[in-house]
Amino acid sequence: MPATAAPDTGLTTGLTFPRLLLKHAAERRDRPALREKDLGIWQTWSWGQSAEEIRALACGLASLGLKRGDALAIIGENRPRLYWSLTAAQSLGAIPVPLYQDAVAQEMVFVFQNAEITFAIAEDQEQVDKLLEIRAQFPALAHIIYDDPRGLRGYTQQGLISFEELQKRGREWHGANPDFFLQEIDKGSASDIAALFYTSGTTGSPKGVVLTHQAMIASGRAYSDFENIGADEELLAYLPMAWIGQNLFSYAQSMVAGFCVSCPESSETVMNDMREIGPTYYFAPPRVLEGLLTTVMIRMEDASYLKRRMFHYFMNLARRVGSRILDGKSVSASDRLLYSLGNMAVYGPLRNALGMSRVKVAYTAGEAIGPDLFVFYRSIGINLKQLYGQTETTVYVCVQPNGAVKPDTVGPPLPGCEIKIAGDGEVLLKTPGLFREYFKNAEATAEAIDSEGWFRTGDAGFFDEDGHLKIIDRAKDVGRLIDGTLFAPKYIENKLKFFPHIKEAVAFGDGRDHATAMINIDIEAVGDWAERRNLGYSGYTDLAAKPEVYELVRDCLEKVNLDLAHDPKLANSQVQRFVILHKELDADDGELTRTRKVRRRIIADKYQKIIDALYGRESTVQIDAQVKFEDGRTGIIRADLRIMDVKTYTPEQAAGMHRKAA
Amino acid sequence: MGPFIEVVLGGLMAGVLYSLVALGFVLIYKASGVFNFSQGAMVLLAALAFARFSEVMPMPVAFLLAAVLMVALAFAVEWLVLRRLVNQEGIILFLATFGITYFIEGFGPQLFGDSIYRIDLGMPKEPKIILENMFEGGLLINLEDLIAAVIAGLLVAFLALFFQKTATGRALRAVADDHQAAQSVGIPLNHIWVIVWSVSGFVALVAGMIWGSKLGVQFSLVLIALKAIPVVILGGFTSIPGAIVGGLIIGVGEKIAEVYLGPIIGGGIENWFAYMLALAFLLIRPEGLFGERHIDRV
Amino acid sequence: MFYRENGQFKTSYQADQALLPIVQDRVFMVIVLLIAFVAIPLLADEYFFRAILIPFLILALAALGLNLLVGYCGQISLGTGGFMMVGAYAAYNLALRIPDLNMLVVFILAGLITTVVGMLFGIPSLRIKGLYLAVATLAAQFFLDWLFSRVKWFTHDSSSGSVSAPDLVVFGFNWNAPVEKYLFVLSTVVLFTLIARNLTRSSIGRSWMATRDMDVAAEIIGIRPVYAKLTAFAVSSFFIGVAGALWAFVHLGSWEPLAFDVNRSFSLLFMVIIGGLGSILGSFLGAAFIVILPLLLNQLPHWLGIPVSTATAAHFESMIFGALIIFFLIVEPHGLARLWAIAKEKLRLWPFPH
Amino acid sequence: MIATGPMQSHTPTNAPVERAARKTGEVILALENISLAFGGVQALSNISFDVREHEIRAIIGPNGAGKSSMLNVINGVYHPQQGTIYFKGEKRHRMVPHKVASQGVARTFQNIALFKGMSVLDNLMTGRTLMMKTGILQQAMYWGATQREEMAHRVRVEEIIEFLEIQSIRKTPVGRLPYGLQKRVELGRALAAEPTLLLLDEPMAGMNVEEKQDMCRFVLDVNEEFGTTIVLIEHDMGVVMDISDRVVVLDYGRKIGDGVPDEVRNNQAVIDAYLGVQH
Repeated sequence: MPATAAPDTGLTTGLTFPRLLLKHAAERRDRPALREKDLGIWQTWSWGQSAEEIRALACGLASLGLKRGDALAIIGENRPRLYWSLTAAQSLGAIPVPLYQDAVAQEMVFVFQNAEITFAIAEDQEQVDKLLEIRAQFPALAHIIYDDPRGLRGYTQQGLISFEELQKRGREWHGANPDFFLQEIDKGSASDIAALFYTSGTTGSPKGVVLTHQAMIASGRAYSDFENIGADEELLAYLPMAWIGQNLFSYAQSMVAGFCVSCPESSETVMNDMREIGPTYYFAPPRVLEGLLTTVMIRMEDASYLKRRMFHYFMNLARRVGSRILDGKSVSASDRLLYSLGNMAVYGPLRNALGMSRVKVAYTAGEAIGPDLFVFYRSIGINLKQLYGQTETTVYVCVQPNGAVKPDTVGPPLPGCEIKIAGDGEVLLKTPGLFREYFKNAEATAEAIDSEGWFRTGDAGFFDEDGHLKIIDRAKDVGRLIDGTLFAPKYIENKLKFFPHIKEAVAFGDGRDHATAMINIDIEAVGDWAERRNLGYSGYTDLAAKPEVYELVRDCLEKVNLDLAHDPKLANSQVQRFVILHKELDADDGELTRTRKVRRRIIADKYQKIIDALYGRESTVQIDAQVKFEDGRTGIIRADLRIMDVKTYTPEQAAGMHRKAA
Repeated sequence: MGPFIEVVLGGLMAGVLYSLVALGFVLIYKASGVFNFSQGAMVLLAALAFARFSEVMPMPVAFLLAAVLMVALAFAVEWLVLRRLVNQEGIILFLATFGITYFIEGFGPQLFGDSIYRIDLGMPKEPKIILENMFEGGLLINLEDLIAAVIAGLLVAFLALFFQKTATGRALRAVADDHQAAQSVGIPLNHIWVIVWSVSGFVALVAGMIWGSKLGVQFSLVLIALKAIPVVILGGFTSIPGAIVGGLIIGVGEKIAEVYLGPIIGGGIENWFAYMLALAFLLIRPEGLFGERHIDRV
Repeated sequence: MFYRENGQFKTSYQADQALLPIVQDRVFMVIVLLIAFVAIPLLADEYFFRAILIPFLILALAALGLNLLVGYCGQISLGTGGFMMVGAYAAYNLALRIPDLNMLVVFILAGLITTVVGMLFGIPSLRIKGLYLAVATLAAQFFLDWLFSRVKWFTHDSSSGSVSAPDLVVFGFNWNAPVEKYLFVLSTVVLFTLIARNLTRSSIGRSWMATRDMDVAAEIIGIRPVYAKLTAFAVSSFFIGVAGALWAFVHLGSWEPLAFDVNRSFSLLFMVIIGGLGSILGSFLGAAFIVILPLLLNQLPHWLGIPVSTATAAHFESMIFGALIIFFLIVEPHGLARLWAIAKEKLRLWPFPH
Repeated sequence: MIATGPMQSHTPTNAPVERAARKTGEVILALENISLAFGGVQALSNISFDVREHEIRAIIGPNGAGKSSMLNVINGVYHPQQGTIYFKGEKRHRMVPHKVASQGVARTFQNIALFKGMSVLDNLMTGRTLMMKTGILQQAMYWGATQREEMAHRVRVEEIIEFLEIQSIRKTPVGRLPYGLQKRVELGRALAAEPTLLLLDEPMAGMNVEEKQDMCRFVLDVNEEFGTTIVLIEHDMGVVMDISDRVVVLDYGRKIGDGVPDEVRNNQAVIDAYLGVQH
């Protein structure tokens, strides 16, 4: 993949966040920079006011002794004061370290030790209590600054100071040293550390990702340029600022583009605040989008019959033509007319209820998103797109361009980002947003960035025919069939799990000549389905063995196969045989992790007999399985499990089907 | 002294009739918490029915038929109005009885005609002089009024007994004290309502006959309700003795004022005097003469 | 359905507590005002002004006044007709006895005189509550009925008992034509509606509502019951007095006390209840309902082509009116305004049911 | 969306302020030999106790012991036939409730007495009626003085809304709120009056454990943040012993115990009358 010309990365101009602040304070002094719903209304700070507040804060911190290179922890919800703290620390050349507000003290001790944090800015009593607990183990934490004084009246600990008091001292300091603030900003360089983001690795201690001003600004600028984001956007910051996704959009990009960021009143009022603000620029991980959709559907259930009919009629129409209209593709005049009718009756009100009436661009990322979910938002006219990136790349990797959005890819690389696929399928990339290193962890840094400067994402993927990157699995989980075809079990399993009737799926195929799957049905969804068909059943095992249910699941698998057939690289890993397991995979039986991730190896051992049958010729397999009952006793279930063949498709067939469907 | 006693006696006799109408209010209010503004319209309907029936059939039959009509009305009210407004606030029920009033005011005349009809109960019309030996010139008494007063008095006494002594009467009182409690001991509220509206309709019939024979059956009978309201206020909404005593006080007070105060300030004061009298009482005793006092609880 | 509230966020309390905080509502209100001030004067005919619009507006004003008392402060009044009468006769006597007094001043003074009378009859409310109070106000009604028909001074010794209002000359202009009268009344009503809205969203309105909802608790948090109740009587009477003066001067022209009898009181109470207690909009909806319904019922046999005698028509009108009142109370005891509020809520939540 | 829990329910892990160490000041309210009867029923007989500035004073006792009557006497709803009340050092004469309110006494009620037809915000705003000065004509005009006054008080009310963590319901009509939140709103209405003495009549009655914990936290925070003196009636003995400085025990209208929680806990008369009776 050839890299397009890298945009201005900031290195040449020496742009830092404090300098951007000064620029905005000069250019759009009275335009809003930050809002927070507080005391019932949206309290607003202009860029000019923000700059003043930040200066007072920076000077205050300096008066306490915060110096270039010191680390300052920031912990709390999205609050203007915490955003100012980022810039204030950066102005002094100190390193802000945003932390997750829901982490417990014990988890954070390592971070404090690793980054040698001596200053902390906390939102409220809850966070202060945690910091005091941390200080018991890490006494170097000398200064704790708190925003909300409630409950802290009686705290007499050393080094505890309120935000107001700190700013007051800062203003005095500024009065005494009027040039100090600007001089400090002048000392900064684009290659300085802008912030440290700690990623919780699945194993071992968290790693501090060092992001420079240059990297963060480059990423912010890349998105602004790509989406034509200017100073007039509205954004609601409702995810943790310690998470790069939120920080990039609500801090870095706001600083680059100069738009206003709003902070919700409390975590319970986010939906309401979202409706009020009506952001034009929006970011949500799939689980949030899924939650919203579920709420929509549940609320619709209670509507009158006619309303539900109307809703479903227009939602079907939207599914058919909505995305096409959004992408500017051709749609018949009558459909267009109907869609505009639906827009008035359903889509418009729905967008309003979701707070997305004004959304120009909405992003989702972080995990695979179900195509139905994704298409739902697009079909009602919300320009939802996927992007791809990591903390280490400041999310500066791939994003779907307007008009060419596909539910199962993450889009082509952003201008300036260079991607190559390693031999084993791993995605490697170079990007202006790349981190400098893991803080004080050269070993890990060397593992992540190879000698030629390629960053190893750990994800496996490939480019489709349109040059869009498709992420299929973690690289270490990807296997190969005997013929060498890529076999990405998680990719197949996710596709299966997007069907409401399938709760869990385990795909096999590494080192085999074809792929097979073991399915858990969703007892509620399928039970509901069965009841509506007057299909009696006594329990999970009974229902799972019904021929009708097998048919139902086979339909799902065939759809997945058709999908796989579209990709020449994956076409051979279509599932050829499957079994519906007689019991639900259970964390109590060690088959799943506590976070409901499939433990592939244990399952493979435990159900060896079934797997053998999947790769054999028989259409049934008899099994004895030990199960734990709810009361703790164990028992043996003996059952004949049916194994069913699934239709597979050639790429040509798939293409043909695709045309017909379109 | 004699003229004054005449005035008082006249007032007392008028007062008994007020009491009779007021009784209708109290019965319904006690048992269903409804301030029944349509009591006057019920008097009109009953009187109209009796007057027109008695033109074509013997009087006892006409009386019976009219009574049946009032019971039918009670059923209709219960079925169409009360049971659909259970648990609503008093003001809403009060207004609903306005609806009933308007309905009856259209329905009665439409069914029975809207001229003035006579009711002749065969009562002597001529005045009579009594107690000649006690007062100089004796006391001039209207016999018709006296008979009417006696009938009304008997009815009041009968109702009082009914409420004190019979099971149904006790049930009615239970409902008045606490709707939920009454329901929980198994008294069907709907039946109670029908009974109480029927009794009230019966009272209206008697009142309508008496007033009708005095004044003729005509639309203005409806206004009797407005006369009875201050009586109820004075006596307390929930008190049968209150209705009786209140009626007598108002009757006497009104007569005295009419005779002695009226000429001074221009006459025609009977329309408001009763109200002012009731209001004056209220300011002293906000819950009426016999009403239950309530303590503000917080 | 038509509401798109995204982006309508408030950065100040002024905006948050504006009369109509939602843009779509503001647009709707502008349309309504345009229709009232521009379209109707251009389109409506004389009958429409005289028989429907002017009575509707004046009665809506009186109902609004009554609603402040009954709906907001919880004090029932059956003396509204009497208070309108005070306004009417006060205006008559002021205009008659002080010839060059500006008509606007006449109306305002008439309102103030009614205020004094209303407060006087409101004094019992400090002692008595609910239906008992209703009866006290009924006393006012009957007393005032008597006062204005028997005391000749008020009617300037008019032999027939009927009096006539002078021409409506304001700012040197004789508001004589129906459309002019309409505009005069409309402007007055709009102004008073605004005043009512302002009062009900200020501390006085909250004091009224607190007294209505839980009088003991209201007093314990520091609301003086005397002040709350008497101001409610005062403001309500002022509105009603002005409405009475308008009813006499603009709508009737010449009148006798019968025009303001107890039936007027009752019908105003209906307007308030059917329209919706504690709702400014409800006063208008209730007034429209009570004004238009008899006209419709009157016309109904004619439209249906059924020949009926006047008496029968009157009887049926009464029956249908009574039945409709009951029907409305059963269907929506909180009045038309509640139906409106529900509809609005539904539109805001559309397509969701809740 | 209606929130039933607080935004962040957490207990300070190392709260440095110990309850016992709370500083209480001069006597702010003293009741001497109070007797109150309704008709022939003696509700309170010869009761004396005092409340010190900044303390949390609990009144406990079985049902019908006269606890609520006691509050009603303090409030001016009931007027005792005998006895004297001193408030802030001055002997109080027969006084109507709104007068008492104007001296800085606010309260909540055993059975929620919110204004059902109004929103949470408006309910809280009524708490500030005493401090609102604009006249009726100004209010009719609204714009200008009245608006400025409304805005100024709105800020204070919003601070209480934030304090009680009820932001998400500020515009909801109180009638639609669940019981526990209504209780909280009622506390808010009392706080809006910025009282020096706050009377709480069973603030935790009918609540689940979690709601009780929240309410306890609010009561303690009010006491600590605003320095408000609190008189509290409560049935939950655990709560009373935890949060109050001193406890008065009533039984059948008589005072049978008075002292710090530990004294009361060990008082035989109290144990017999109250703790022996399980509710």
